[in-house]
Amino acid sequence: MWDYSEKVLDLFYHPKNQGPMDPTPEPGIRVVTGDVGSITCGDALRLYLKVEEATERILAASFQTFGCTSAIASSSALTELITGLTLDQALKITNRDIADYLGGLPPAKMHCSVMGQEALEAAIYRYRGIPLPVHTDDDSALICSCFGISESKIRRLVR
Amino acid sequence: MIYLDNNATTAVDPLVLEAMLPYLKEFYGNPSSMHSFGGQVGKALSQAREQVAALLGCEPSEILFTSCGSEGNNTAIRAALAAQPEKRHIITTQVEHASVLNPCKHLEKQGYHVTYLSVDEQGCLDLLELEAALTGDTALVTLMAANNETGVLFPIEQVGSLAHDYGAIVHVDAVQAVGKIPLDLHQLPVDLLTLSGHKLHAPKGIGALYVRRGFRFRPLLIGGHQEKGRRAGTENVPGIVALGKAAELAQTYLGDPHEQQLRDALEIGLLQRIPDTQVNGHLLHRLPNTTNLGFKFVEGEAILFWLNKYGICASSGSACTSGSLEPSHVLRAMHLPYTVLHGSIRFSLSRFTQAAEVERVLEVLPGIISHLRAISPFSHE
Amino acid sequence: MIYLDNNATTAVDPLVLEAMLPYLKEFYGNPSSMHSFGGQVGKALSQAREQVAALLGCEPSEILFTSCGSEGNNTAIRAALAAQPEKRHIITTQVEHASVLNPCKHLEKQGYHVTYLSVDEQGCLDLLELEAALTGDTALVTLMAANNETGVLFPIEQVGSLAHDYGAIVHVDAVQAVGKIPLDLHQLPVDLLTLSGHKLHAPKGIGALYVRRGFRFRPLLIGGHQEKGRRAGTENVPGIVALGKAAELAQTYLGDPHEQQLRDALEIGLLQRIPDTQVNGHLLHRLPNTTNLGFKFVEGEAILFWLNKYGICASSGSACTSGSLEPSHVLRAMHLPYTVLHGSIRFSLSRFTQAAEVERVLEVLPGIISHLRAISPFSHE
Ligand SMILES: Cc1ncc(COP(=O)(O)O)c(C=O)c1O
Ligand SMILES: Cc1ncc(COP(=O)(O)O)c(C=O)c1O
Ligand code: FES
Ligand code: FES
Repeated sequence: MWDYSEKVLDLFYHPKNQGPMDPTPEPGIRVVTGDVGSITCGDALRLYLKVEEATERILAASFQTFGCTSAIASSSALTELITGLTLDQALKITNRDIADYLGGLPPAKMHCSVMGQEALEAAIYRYRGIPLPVHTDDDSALICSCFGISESKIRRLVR
Repeated sequence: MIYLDNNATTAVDPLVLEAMLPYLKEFYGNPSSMHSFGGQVGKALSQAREQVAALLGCEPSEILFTSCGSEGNNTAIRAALAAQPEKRHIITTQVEHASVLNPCKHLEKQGYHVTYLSVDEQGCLDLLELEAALTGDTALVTLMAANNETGVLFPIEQVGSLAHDYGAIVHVDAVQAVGKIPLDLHQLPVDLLTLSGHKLHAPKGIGALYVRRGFRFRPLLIGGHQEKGRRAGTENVPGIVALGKAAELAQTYLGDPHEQQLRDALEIGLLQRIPDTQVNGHLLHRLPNTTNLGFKFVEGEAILFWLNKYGICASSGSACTSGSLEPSHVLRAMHLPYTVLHGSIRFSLSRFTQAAEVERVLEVLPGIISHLRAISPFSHE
Repeated sequence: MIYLDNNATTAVDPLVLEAMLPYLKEFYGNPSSMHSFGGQVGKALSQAREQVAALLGCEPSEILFTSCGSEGNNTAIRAALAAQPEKRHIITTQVEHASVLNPCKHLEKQGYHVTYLSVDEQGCLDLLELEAALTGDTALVTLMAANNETGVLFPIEQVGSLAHDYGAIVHVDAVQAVGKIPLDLHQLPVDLLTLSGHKLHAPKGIGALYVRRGFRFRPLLIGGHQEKGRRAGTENVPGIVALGKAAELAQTYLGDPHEQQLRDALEIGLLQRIPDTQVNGHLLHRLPNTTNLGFKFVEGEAILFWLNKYGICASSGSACTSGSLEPSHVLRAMHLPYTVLHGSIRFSLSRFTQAAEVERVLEVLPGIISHLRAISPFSHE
């Protein structure tokens, strides 16, 4: 049994900001999504950001996650962490910050918080129209032990 | 607490505890000792050996006691290879327990050639594939009687006969089968068979290995003369007495429809209440106590944590790989779709499971799955 | 019943039983499982590991649990050889337990060269002989901390230092020493150390192996991830909890002079009352609970049967070789005269031994010996 912190369990059982975001356009506001992972590797996260165009401030964030306890808690934690930040500020959030916010994660579960950081990056890059940086296989091996080299390829194909 | 994880381990039956307690208290003698205090303990061992033999339909002298199923499997594999040292081929399946698969992988490094038989989407073997793999060089066919994750049964009798035709030794990992389905070693073409006490309401730390009479056995643990020189180490007397009693009790419960009725009620109830759900494993060739259900679009650990909140114990994958992050090798071998692979949960019942417990799962699980699906990015696609 | 056979096995301390019972009853979860019912069992294992580590003066992570001393010894010997596979020489002694000697004999058949160090008439090692035997090819020095038959202690610290000077791995069979004399693995130059629960008032079926941090360990039992991959098999939770408690208790009794006082009273009392009697083994370098006495001109089994008639349990030779008719290999290695060899009896005490029990032996044994001598053809020569 994983030794999860109270905060992880709390956000897992009572996630904040769960579910898709209403895409109806509002003036001066854009909704973007960032996707990482796939059902193949057992975890995936879709992050929704509601951004005020004038200030590049994140007015709201929500998530949908397919994954384990810590993946769900990390996603929820991420949405709490970034709400109110500008995109530049949000880009500085790392998976460490997410893990710290959660009161720590078991070492074998650290990669579940990386997904949050990646999805955030993906959403912001999409907002700015920048192509997503390609993660090398070395990176993904570091990121998650269940993403073997071949699986990270599958993952990109599926994506 | 609602315990539906009996394939991981079982509660010690109170009658088993009662039988073993005197050997944790006043009868602590060493059965090898030269005094009647030790001697009376030796008699308890003989009785336990008879009880286990009776459950398996073999001779007491064909039973040796081990410390667990993993020791039994490791020992059996080594003994089989030592008995036919010139042969270099092993046949097993892709869905064995780690205590068979890992020794096999290890042996590959030592120059053995290992065939891992595939299974179909229902977890069943193809006997033609087995027959094609068998050669005169096959030292050992080792396979499980029942799968720990899906409960799927392998056709031991046919496999054993085929293997014997080619002169191979047959080892069966019956850790999940013993006590749940009848086994008759008088009839079965099996040379070695493993069981583990804690899967049949004996405590952890005791197991047994059946070694067919006349088999040229080579021990794994060498030292003193215990177990007729087949397993060194002072005997775990309380554990052995407990295993004997557990075997006796298991025999009286064999054929009792209780477990299967509840399992079926659970399975059908969940299938009815939760859409996009499937049973993993063959519906008929299966242990009566096990159901493995795939809930699409959600992840197993998340389901388990929710169940845990309601005091319900179940499992995803086998207990000893759940520390790792990989989806179950058993379900992968069955080529289940990814949507199912990560969201499969095993419920395993015992004779102590009650109807009200099954009811409770039927009450809470639908809500858990729909909650998790609501936050999953896939279920809406 | 007067139990003076504690080197064969010991009674489970009632406090140990009390500590383990919940794990034979309500806390039956599998520590590998993904529910808090299993998780809480995992915490009990951690505590037990700390308790055992505290007794030995090592880190909890350096302890792995086994099923008995024999498994520990077998595992340690294999692991040591696997860590230095190019070396082909083993050093041990002539007086080791069968679970060390038999693996060594077995390895000789596999091309290893084994030196069996001799002992003198007091059962002591000659360090010069050890030094002469050590070479750069010596993979392993395996020896016992305390002899099970005589209680004689080997100088582990000096042996370990010498062996390390030559790059050999040091394994100590401390099955008889742990709990009876202090051991501090922070200080001792030892890589692997075996203990067995049932010798220190834990039940049969549980043991532990110390593996020095950083040692490249190779497991004997392979399979699941239990014990960090160092010993496959569902953990014997009640046994482990019991061993932890037993270790904790042993620590509180270490240094208590009770056992040694009674042992000395027994030994001196018998020497005074029975002529032609000698102590086998060094008088000082010895476990505090053991005395091995040679009664000339009579035969050990006959003495034991008489003692048994009076409800007194003792032993001749070690428990697991006493089924054989050979005189003890330990006493033979000490080159004891034949008159003594066959008539030697081991009394081994515990913290539960009472003065009145010793008194009773002093009362009945002189009569037994003189009766047997009266019918012996040798005593009149
Ligand atoms: C010195 C020594 N080593 C090893 C053992 C083996 O221990 P076990 O019987 O627990 O396997 C014993 C006791 O039988 C012993 O006295
Ligand atoms: C099929 C199968 N074989 C072997 C084992 C190993 O048994 P043990 O945990 O007693 O070593 C298990 C259970 O863990 C099992 O389910
Ligand atoms: S998302 Fe947590 S294990 Fe992969
Ligand atoms: S006289 Fe009986 S064993 Fe030798």
